[in-house]
Amino acid sequence: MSVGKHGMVFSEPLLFELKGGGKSGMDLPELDLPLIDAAELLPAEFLREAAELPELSEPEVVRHFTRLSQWNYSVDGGFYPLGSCTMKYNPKVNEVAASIEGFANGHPYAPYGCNQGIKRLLFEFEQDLAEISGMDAVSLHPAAGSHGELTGMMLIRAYHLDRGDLKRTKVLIPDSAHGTNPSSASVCHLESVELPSGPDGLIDMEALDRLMDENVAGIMLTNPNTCGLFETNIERVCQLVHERGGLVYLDGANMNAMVGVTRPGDMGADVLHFNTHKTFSTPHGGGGPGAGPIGVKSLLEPYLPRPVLFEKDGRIEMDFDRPKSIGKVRSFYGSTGVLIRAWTYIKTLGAEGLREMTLWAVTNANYLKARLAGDFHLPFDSQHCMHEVLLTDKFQQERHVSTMDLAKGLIEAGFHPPTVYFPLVVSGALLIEPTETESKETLDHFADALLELSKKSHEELAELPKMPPVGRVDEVLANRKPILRWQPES
Amino acid sequence: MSVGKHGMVFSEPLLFELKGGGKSGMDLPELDLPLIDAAELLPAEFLREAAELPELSEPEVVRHFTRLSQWNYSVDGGFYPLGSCTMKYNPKVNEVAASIEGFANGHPYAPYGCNQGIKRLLFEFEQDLAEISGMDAVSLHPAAGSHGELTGMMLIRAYHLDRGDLKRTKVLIPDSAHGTNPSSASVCHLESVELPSGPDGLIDMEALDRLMDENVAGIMLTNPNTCGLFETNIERVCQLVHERGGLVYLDGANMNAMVGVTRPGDMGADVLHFNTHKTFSTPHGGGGPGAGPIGVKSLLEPYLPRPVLFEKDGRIEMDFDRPKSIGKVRSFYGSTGVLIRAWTYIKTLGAEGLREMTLWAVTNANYLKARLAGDFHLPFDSQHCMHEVLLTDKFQQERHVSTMDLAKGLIEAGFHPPTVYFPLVVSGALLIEPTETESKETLDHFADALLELSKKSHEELAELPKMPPVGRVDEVLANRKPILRWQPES
Amino acid sequence: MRYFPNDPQTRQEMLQRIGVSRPEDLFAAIPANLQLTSLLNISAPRSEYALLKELKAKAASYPSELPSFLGAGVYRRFIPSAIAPIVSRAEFLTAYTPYQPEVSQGTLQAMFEFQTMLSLLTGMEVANASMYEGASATAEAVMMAKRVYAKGSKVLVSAGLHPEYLETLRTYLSFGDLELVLIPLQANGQTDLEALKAQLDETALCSVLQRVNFYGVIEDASAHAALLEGFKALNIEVLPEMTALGLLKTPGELGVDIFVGEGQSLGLPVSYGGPNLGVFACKAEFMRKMPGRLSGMTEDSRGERAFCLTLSTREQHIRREKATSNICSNQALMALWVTIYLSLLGKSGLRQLAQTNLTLADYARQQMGAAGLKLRYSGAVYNEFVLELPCNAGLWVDKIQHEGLLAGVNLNRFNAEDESGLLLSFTELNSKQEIDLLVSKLKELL
Amino acid sequence: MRYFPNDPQTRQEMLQRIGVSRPEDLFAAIPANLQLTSLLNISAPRSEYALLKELKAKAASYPSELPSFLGAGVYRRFIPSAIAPIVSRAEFLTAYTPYQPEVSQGTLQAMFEFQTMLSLLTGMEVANASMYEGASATAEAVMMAKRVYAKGSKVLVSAGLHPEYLETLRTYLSFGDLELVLIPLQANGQTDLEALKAQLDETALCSVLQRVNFYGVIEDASAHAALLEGFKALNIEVLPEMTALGLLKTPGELGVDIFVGEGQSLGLPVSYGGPNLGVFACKAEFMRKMPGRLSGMTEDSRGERAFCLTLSTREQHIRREKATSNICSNQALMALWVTIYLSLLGKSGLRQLAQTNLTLADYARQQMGAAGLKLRYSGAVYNEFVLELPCNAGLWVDKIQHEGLLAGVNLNRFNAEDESGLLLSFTELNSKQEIDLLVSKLKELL
Ligand SMILES: Cc1ncc(COP(=O)(O)O)c(C=O)c1O
Ligand SMILES: Cc1ncc(COP(=O)(O)O)c(C=O)c1O
Repeated sequence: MSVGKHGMVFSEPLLFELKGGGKSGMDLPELDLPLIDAAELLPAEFLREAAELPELSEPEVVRHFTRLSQWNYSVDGGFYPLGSCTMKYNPKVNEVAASIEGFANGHPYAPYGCNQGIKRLLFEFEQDLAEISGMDAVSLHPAAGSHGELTGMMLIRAYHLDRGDLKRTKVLIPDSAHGTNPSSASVCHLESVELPSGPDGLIDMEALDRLMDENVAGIMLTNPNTCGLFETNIERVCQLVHERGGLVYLDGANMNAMVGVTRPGDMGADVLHFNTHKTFSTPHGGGGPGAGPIGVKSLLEPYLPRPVLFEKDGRIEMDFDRPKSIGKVRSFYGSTGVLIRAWTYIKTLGAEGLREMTLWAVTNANYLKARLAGDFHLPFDSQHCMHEVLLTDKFQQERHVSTMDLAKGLIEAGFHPPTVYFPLVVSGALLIEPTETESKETLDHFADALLELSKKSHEELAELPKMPPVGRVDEVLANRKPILRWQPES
Repeated sequence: MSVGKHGMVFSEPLLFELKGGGKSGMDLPELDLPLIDAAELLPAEFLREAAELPELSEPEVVRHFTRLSQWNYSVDGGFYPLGSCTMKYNPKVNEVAASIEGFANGHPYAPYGCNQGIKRLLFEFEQDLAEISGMDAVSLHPAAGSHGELTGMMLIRAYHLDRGDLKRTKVLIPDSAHGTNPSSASVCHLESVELPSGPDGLIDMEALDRLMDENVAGIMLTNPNTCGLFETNIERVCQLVHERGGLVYLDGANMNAMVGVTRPGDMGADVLHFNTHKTFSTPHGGGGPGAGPIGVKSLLEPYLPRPVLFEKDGRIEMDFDRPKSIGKVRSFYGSTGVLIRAWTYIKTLGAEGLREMTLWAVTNANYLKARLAGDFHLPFDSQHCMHEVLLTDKFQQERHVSTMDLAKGLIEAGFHPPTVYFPLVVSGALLIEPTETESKETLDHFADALLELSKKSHEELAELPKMPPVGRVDEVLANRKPILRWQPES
Repeated sequence: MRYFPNDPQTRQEMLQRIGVSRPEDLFAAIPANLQLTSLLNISAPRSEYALLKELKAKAASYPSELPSFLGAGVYRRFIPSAIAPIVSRAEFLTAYTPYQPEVSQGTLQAMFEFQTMLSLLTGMEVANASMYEGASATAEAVMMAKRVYAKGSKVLVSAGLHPEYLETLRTYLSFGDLELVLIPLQANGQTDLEALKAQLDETALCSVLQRVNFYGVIEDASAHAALLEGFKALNIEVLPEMTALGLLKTPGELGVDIFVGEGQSLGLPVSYGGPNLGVFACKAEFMRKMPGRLSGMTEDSRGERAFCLTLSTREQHIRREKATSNICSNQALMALWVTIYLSLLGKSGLRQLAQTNLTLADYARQQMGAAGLKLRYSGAVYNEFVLELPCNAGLWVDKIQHEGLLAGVNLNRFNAEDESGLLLSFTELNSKQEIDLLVSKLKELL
Repeated sequence: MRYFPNDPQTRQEMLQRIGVSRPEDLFAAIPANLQLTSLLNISAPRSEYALLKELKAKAASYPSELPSFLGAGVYRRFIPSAIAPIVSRAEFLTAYTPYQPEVSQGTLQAMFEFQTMLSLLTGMEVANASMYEGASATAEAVMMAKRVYAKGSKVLVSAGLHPEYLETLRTYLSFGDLELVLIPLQANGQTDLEALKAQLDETALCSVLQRVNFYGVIEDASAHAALLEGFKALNIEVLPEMTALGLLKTPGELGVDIFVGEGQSLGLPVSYGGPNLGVFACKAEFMRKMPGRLSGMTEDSRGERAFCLTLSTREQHIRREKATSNICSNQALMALWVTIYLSLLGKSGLRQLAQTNLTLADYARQQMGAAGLKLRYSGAVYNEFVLELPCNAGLWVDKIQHEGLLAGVNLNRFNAEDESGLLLSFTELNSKQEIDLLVSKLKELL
């Protein structure tokens, strides 16, 4: 399974380089009226020349994108242990669910009753997420994890402001945090204060004690953190923050290590986000769409984005009358199509399956850890890892072999590389997240390949990958001379 | 577009070599009854040990077959000019059509009224095929072209037998015919008599005159024939056969050169088959399913397979009461799912589009002919070719380069080879059928590649292809020592 | 027209290169009187939107949402969502016969896996890559028997064979000189083996037995096999509802020579009866007499495992009139579908599925028996049986449809004299609840 | 559980290798009091069959078959069947952000093509690879304006902006110190440019104008642009119904600085409003201030053309708190969908589509006018307009739903004082016939 082979993949020009002219690949519905020329209805100065879109037939378009697709690595095609991203198998039934006609066509402003079914589904989904996380209320609005972070931080700010506590404009963020955390904080005008990790990769309680003051709105932490470690002091952290008037935001990107085993709400988190495209198996789509529902404790409930779903007389209604709400953070009510997939996943696994999911995600990660320990540097080894294992290139660097070399070598061996050079708290990070949907057989192939690569020289690895459609790509050139669109040759 | 590149394709073990055990990749619907052990209901001697099927999870199965698929060349992935096979683009809407719930679930024995919709569709499809071919009646039963041939030959035999003409046990078949023709004739106990082609690749009228006697049930001819030529004497052929008491079977595999331009029924054919998977764009599926509807003149109508559709009081009914019918040739009523696709195609193109289809299929073939003539031997050049062009390796053989070398070279260049070594009437045939859904751009790339290959030496070509997942495959070994299934290692 | 890539100007360039001015000129070889001078009498081009609307309207006549007990050769199965996305991958869907193995290893390995899977399921030594469907495959089996035992002339066929298979077989045989002899059923619904025995002699070419017969009764296949011992007649087993092999002894164990199945029962959509899938397997000794395609394991030029079509000398494109069958295009994609279905179902799943079918049919038999309804046959069943209605089956079925049930197949369809027989089928898509509803409707008849 | 590949025995082997006896032991770092001791209060595992049945039942509450005139920011489009099979190819669907360009050229080239396509459509110099959706993208545009013009503090927003976009913008701004000033509409439905003018000074950060505004009226964008000349305030154009660009002058031509669109209107399913697609484009000079991902053209080690993510130093994973946006996962698959949609539609198709929308809306306006119904605004429209009903819009819409029409959006939803406004939208999925039916229903009100 691991050995690369050559394949049926061909080069393909840009869409705009294909010869077109005078055709369309789409037949519009018949119009039972004479088509009016826009010039008859609209002032000439409103009108444009036709946009120079390609003019291609359906077969040309289908072949073009089919060929492009064949250059991609994917979960269905192979092992994709991208740490922090939970690249688990995306069940096919989820896709069927989201494309059911009444869901795909459902208009958010349709009259009373039309959307009862989808509202009921979303309400159930909120309830399940609340139960999974131990939170009191859930909002499905945010479009992705980072949007959830932003929304959550807005809630925290709204809470403080509502209480007249105007000076809390800082937020503590561990140095191991994902880039979205400080960035989301910035968007709602909170200043990030970096919280250094301790030598064990966990939150440094002394630093926290030192930094947590009356100007701090709260803390944004990730648990398990991005080193794959459970924050063992989590309760004390929350307690301390709470005592000093702050609130706790929990980045739920790593929920795949906790569902059915432990709950952030029980730890003391006040608000958290879920990444449905990680924990709940919705496909990553080459970068999205995701969904980033948030869960909150009741103290933050009044501030949730509007509208909020509630049940009344057996029907699910929308409450728009939320005077303390931060307002909307997007149009409509969330990435519904994504949420349908996630609902389907949760209902498929059920309580038992969700716990199994977590147990075996963590087992898979620890198995890889066991296979790779010794040959790879484990920067933090005070506990079993959670759903992902963090290695570094420290041992390999002695022979000038870097994480980058290993990553490109893995590509050659037929694997997607792990997340590299993140988290930033260690040098040359390799963050490996196998997920529960990979077999031992695959893990062994991967471990074998990585162990073999780790013995190669930098010179041998520098030439890799040779097999993919392109060789190593020059990212520096791309940055220096950005070409962001095709231009017609003049 | 033509240049091969390496790709995301990996080796993959056999399904049975994946490690399984104790799992299933499918959850059956919940049973609201206690499951009874078979041993309680059935005699022990009726029962088996469980079949040793693989025990895999859904992700493993999906990945396995996804990886396998990545080793295939396909129409959506590239140019597939397989002569006699009409590898045109298979529209996506056809797939949607066939999977509509009421069609996918429709049970052939459902009570009155349930299947009116599908019956109406099939009836309309019969009418359109009759119009396209100039025949009087159509049966949709046959499962593929060859099954249509067999059914058609049965009709011819039934016709003669019904008239008490018992001695007509031979059938004339041109030497250029597809193998299914003589083979289908054999299945219904007709002896094939080979009709030699004339030097122009067409039916030799003298030979026909000589061979067409009172022991001959009829002729099975292909028009345009497999050399890509229109049988210019077709009317005289039919007339002669008819005068001597025979009937004319027309192999409609090449309808893509005739639809909307000319009609076999007008030429004198008594029965013909269609290949929906050629002319009417239904996908080839790696070898099938196809559908092989047949059209007949009224003299053969009484013998058609049962039941026959007819309209009565605005409803479509089935006539089972057909005393002269040959009976059934299969269970149920045909490859319905395939026929729905073909109906959709015909209705999409409409009368205008169907004619366009033919005009541009023939134009594309002649364009390739124009590009390749001179560098390749054209065995028959008395007319424009129809929808496909026949070349041979005669010129290349002077340098010991064979059709096989060229085919494998084309693979390396990123194309599917044409049909090779068929028809048998020429040595080293290359039968190229571009179809109307290919662009000039693609045809030019292909012609360029073939012209370049034609200049290479045998030695250079013998090593090709290098790029695909496997090198040249040893077919001789496979035949000598047939291994037709995986065996558990003992 | 959205399917045609060449625009008018490009077309002109092409015509110019060819040396004609209009595409019509390319058809000069067609006598003028044969050239159409007007458009075909076919509707004008229609948009995708309009057509899908019409198609949905047409499909809507079928009441998909009703509980259904229709079977009789085509079975309602739970079809996992994971199959269609794989089968419809363009690399499988839009390829053709793997004549060029270097660019078809996906299809070829999947075919090989299908052959293996079917061998494992049936216990037969060799399975081919597919036939059209069960009925014509049964005819092919008989024709193959003739290749194996040239002297045989009498085709013994159980009356429990699906009537449409029987009719198809008759059609195929009607142009040759084999004689078809029908072996009746006993009162319990099993084939009368005594009657069969009486026909056995050296002219007997084969005996065709549908193991779970058309009326749902499981035949005594061991006794059947024992009877054939000592005769040259080939033992041909037919099995439309192949999930029964989740429980029943394999044809391989039972000494069957040629096995024919209908692969639709292994997870294909009902789809009005087609496209379906002929399953064909036999003893290894008959391998070279077999019809249909075969994928074989071999090596490539680098010495690695590879697959290719093999034993092609049996086939029409090589052997022409002497081929073992005329089949060319077959049911490759359906075979792939079934391979994925069985891969997902797996060893334990198949067993559970079969037991589920058995359980539901047994529950229905018990309930109907208890309610005082009459079963036509007493023999053991798998998931189908015949009810003897106290009224006209056709009228009742139509009535009950309007009350929200597709109650079963009216046997009058196959036998004009049979006015009261209703063939009921129970699969994993049924439930106790549905059966209770059916029984309550049936009770109204008493 | 069908998604978990390791069987119990394999799991034991793995645990053994790890050195624990039960998977629970791996969670020792979690304080005991935080470990759940019972299962979550979530339903038991359910079969695919049961769930799909339930999902279909839930979806059935939506009357998909009814003619619909609902728009207001999410538009019913004809979606060609060719899109879904490509977008759902596992290679696109189950990949993630193309961090490793060597194994992601498909996604990267498609992103680059999307950027180009949107540049061509909008006439803007640079388009990014996607934002979440139109409303938050509008907020991002304002925040970007602040990065461009640091001194600006007053955000001028037309009252014709979609109310949900406006509310979203207010949310985003409520934690900073930018001031939002709403510019009212004139009686004809266009933004009151005089009122805007009065607000223009050096504190004006930007002017946000929805070109085909929420009430369907086309704004005079040239006059708007002219007004901004001489001020540092950025010209931000918002356009939820992007097919209008099949006819209307491009924001590029009009001197717009930042363009925000809702890509749902370019062929995405309505899907209850999500996932949708934020389109974001700007002048090249602002490129490095832009939020969101960008695919750039470069070379590989063999000197061949290749693509990779670029200008990443703007992004959160590099720049953290100083990033131009916090966006990470985005709407890549939706962008791919739109790229395919626009590729199929093409130059002439887009124009025809837009004219079709225009024609239908105009027909409706004519018919309603002739019938004596009152339009709220007189300004030119594209495919939407507001009708002034002689009754309560909410009640009428509910009533008409039962008579078989989804008659439009009741504006009361956005403004408690508005009891009679009905926003109607006309797309290529409507027809004269449907409009005639609607008009006949409306006539009953007179
Ligand atoms: C730890 C962590 N937090 C937050 C995010 C952001 O989530 P999203 O990409 O859904 O915005 C990610 C995404 O990779 C992450 O890994
Ligand atoms: C000329 C000709 N006749 C008949 C056939 C047989 O058709 P089918 O494969 O549909 O059985 C073919 C198939 O390639 C063919 O090319």
